[in-house]
Amino acid sequence: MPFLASTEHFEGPLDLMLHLIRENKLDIFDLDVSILCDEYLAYLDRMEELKLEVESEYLVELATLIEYKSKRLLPKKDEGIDDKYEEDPRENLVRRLLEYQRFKEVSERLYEAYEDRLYQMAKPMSEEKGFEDAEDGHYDGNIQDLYKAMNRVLRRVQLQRPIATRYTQKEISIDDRLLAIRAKLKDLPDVFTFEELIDDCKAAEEAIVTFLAVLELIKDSVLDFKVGNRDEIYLKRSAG
Amino acid sequence: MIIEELMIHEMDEKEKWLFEHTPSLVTRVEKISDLQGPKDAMAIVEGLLYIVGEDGVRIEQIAMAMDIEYNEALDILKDIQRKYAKEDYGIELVDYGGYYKFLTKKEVHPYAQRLLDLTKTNSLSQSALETLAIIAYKQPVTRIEIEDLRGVGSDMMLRKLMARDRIREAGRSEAPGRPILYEVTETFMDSFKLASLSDLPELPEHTSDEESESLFSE
Amino acid sequence: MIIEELMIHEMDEKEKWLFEHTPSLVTRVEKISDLQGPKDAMAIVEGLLYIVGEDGVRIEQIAMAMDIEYNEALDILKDIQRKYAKEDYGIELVDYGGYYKFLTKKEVHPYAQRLLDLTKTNSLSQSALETLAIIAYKQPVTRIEIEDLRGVGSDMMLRKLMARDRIREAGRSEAPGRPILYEVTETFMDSFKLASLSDLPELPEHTSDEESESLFSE
Repeated sequence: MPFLASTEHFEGPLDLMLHLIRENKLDIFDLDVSILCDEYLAYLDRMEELKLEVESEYLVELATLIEYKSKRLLPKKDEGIDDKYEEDPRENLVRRLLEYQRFKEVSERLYEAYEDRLYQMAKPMSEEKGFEDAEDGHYDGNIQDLYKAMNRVLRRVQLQRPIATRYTQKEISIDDRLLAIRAKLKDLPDVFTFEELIDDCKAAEEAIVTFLAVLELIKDSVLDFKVGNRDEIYLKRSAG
Repeated sequence: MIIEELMIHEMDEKEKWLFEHTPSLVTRVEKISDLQGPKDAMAIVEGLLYIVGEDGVRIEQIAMAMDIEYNEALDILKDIQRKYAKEDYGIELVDYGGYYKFLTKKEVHPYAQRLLDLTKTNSLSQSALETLAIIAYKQPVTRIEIEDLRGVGSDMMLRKLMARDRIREAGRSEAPGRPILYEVTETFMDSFKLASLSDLPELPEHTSDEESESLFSE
Repeated sequence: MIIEELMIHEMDEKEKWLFEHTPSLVTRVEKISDLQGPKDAMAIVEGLLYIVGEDGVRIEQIAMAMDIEYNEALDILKDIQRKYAKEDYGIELVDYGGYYKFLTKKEVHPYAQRLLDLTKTNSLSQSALETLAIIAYKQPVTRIEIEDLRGVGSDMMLRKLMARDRIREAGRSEAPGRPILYEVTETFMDSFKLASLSDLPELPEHTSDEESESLFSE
């Protein structure tokens, strides 16, 4: 069983308890608080051993768990009238766990919509002409407005970058380059230089992709190579 | 075409109220002479939707700007929604949080990412998500109620969500100390693709036990 | 998509080095296979045009984003132009100085004016907001840096924001000419309900965006 000794993985003590309940296959509707309490304590102990910080919330809930556990160990007083008015502590814990779990579960579903929404984009609101800023003290804004404004700026900067440098980002796959080179081979002499191969490359990255494609062709014995005195690379179509 | 602008300015409070609640009565004649039929109105609303972009627009605002009734505006918006739903359009008209807005369809995103050279989009932490879910389902709700449910302090998180316009204050509770109540905003609904809170997925029930049922049905 | 993985294993040290120092290759191949080729290129270009709004986009940029030839991109743009020229659309695609952009048609303008009057809830203009956003995200910052980002002179705007106590001078930069640095004020923080600048939402990342990278990645 992987022992995740960090509370960072959990959203809080209730989350940790739910995890322990799952790990130990406890029945949440008939919860064995005793086991849960021991496991919870063991977990926090382990964290302490590893000198990890345990947030105070976890300790607060530990106290509650220990209280539940000790109450359960006490002999039940049948005639206790007070008990009628006091909520069963276990019931209370289970209720909290279940309630928390509902929101945890629904959060996951909400996140799907949230992610979906991230894929939908829109233009910023059109610039208003002749718009006068309000006087001091009347502005009611929030940082969402700032965020949107900054995004607008960045988007514009991005769009106005020179085309030439943008073209270096053109995506070329080695596959594509391989195909192109194979097609080009027919038009090249038997022996040619690497430079001849990259004369149509607009950017260094394309040349690198070409180089990788050539490596691939050499590996597949489509090409032979030889390095000249001035480090020029000669390529030759293989006989076989 | 200018007439109704003059009218708005010259109305007193009572007329203004009347105007706002029955906008069609005041300027119906104007409207008919301006627009040459529903096709035109649709084109104009389309243009308005383009202008507002990501900010979106409410049905009432369209009705006011066009001098038509609420229901007419709604019909036009629904028509536009149907038109752009067809797959040969790259954008669609959505209604999130009461604001109608054009958004690109999902398929456009990878290309937009390349165009704008974007690598990462904003993600949301699990704790922010949980806090938002609790507020959305239980609103208006106090900080104490949220913290009880989550089992952790939520002060910082609430402030962060407020600053990001995902939640806002909604008055004060009658409980002792009159704690502040919180509710979600239109921005929240937008970021979760909700037209209204009734669009929230149903909270899962743990019905195998009557315990939980009785608890959650209050 | 698998090729480069195989290659990594079969490459010798030098090739590996070369490969590892051009990291873009790995993601590059991935990305292309991710896109299934524009199913409906026109719809996707439409979406891209919508996103860029009035800023517009060049044919080359469309070609790059769609991974198609210049002429193909041009054909698609011309098709879209014809489509939206029809009178039942409220927007049209124009080509101003090499930038293709959707603009609302003339008939929409009077309604747009009214709508903007109605929706004018924010009392700060977009240029003021943008300037404040740049300063808030990058402070301390010089006027030149702000103007580089916004693409327009910002002298007047800075003076205006100073007069309103939204920004203030914060010493001088070490750069040649020792230009004045600007930062936001407490009044600014108040009016945006910001507890601290670290509360500002993280910006989406732009890859290989040298300018903004150097500006925002420290």
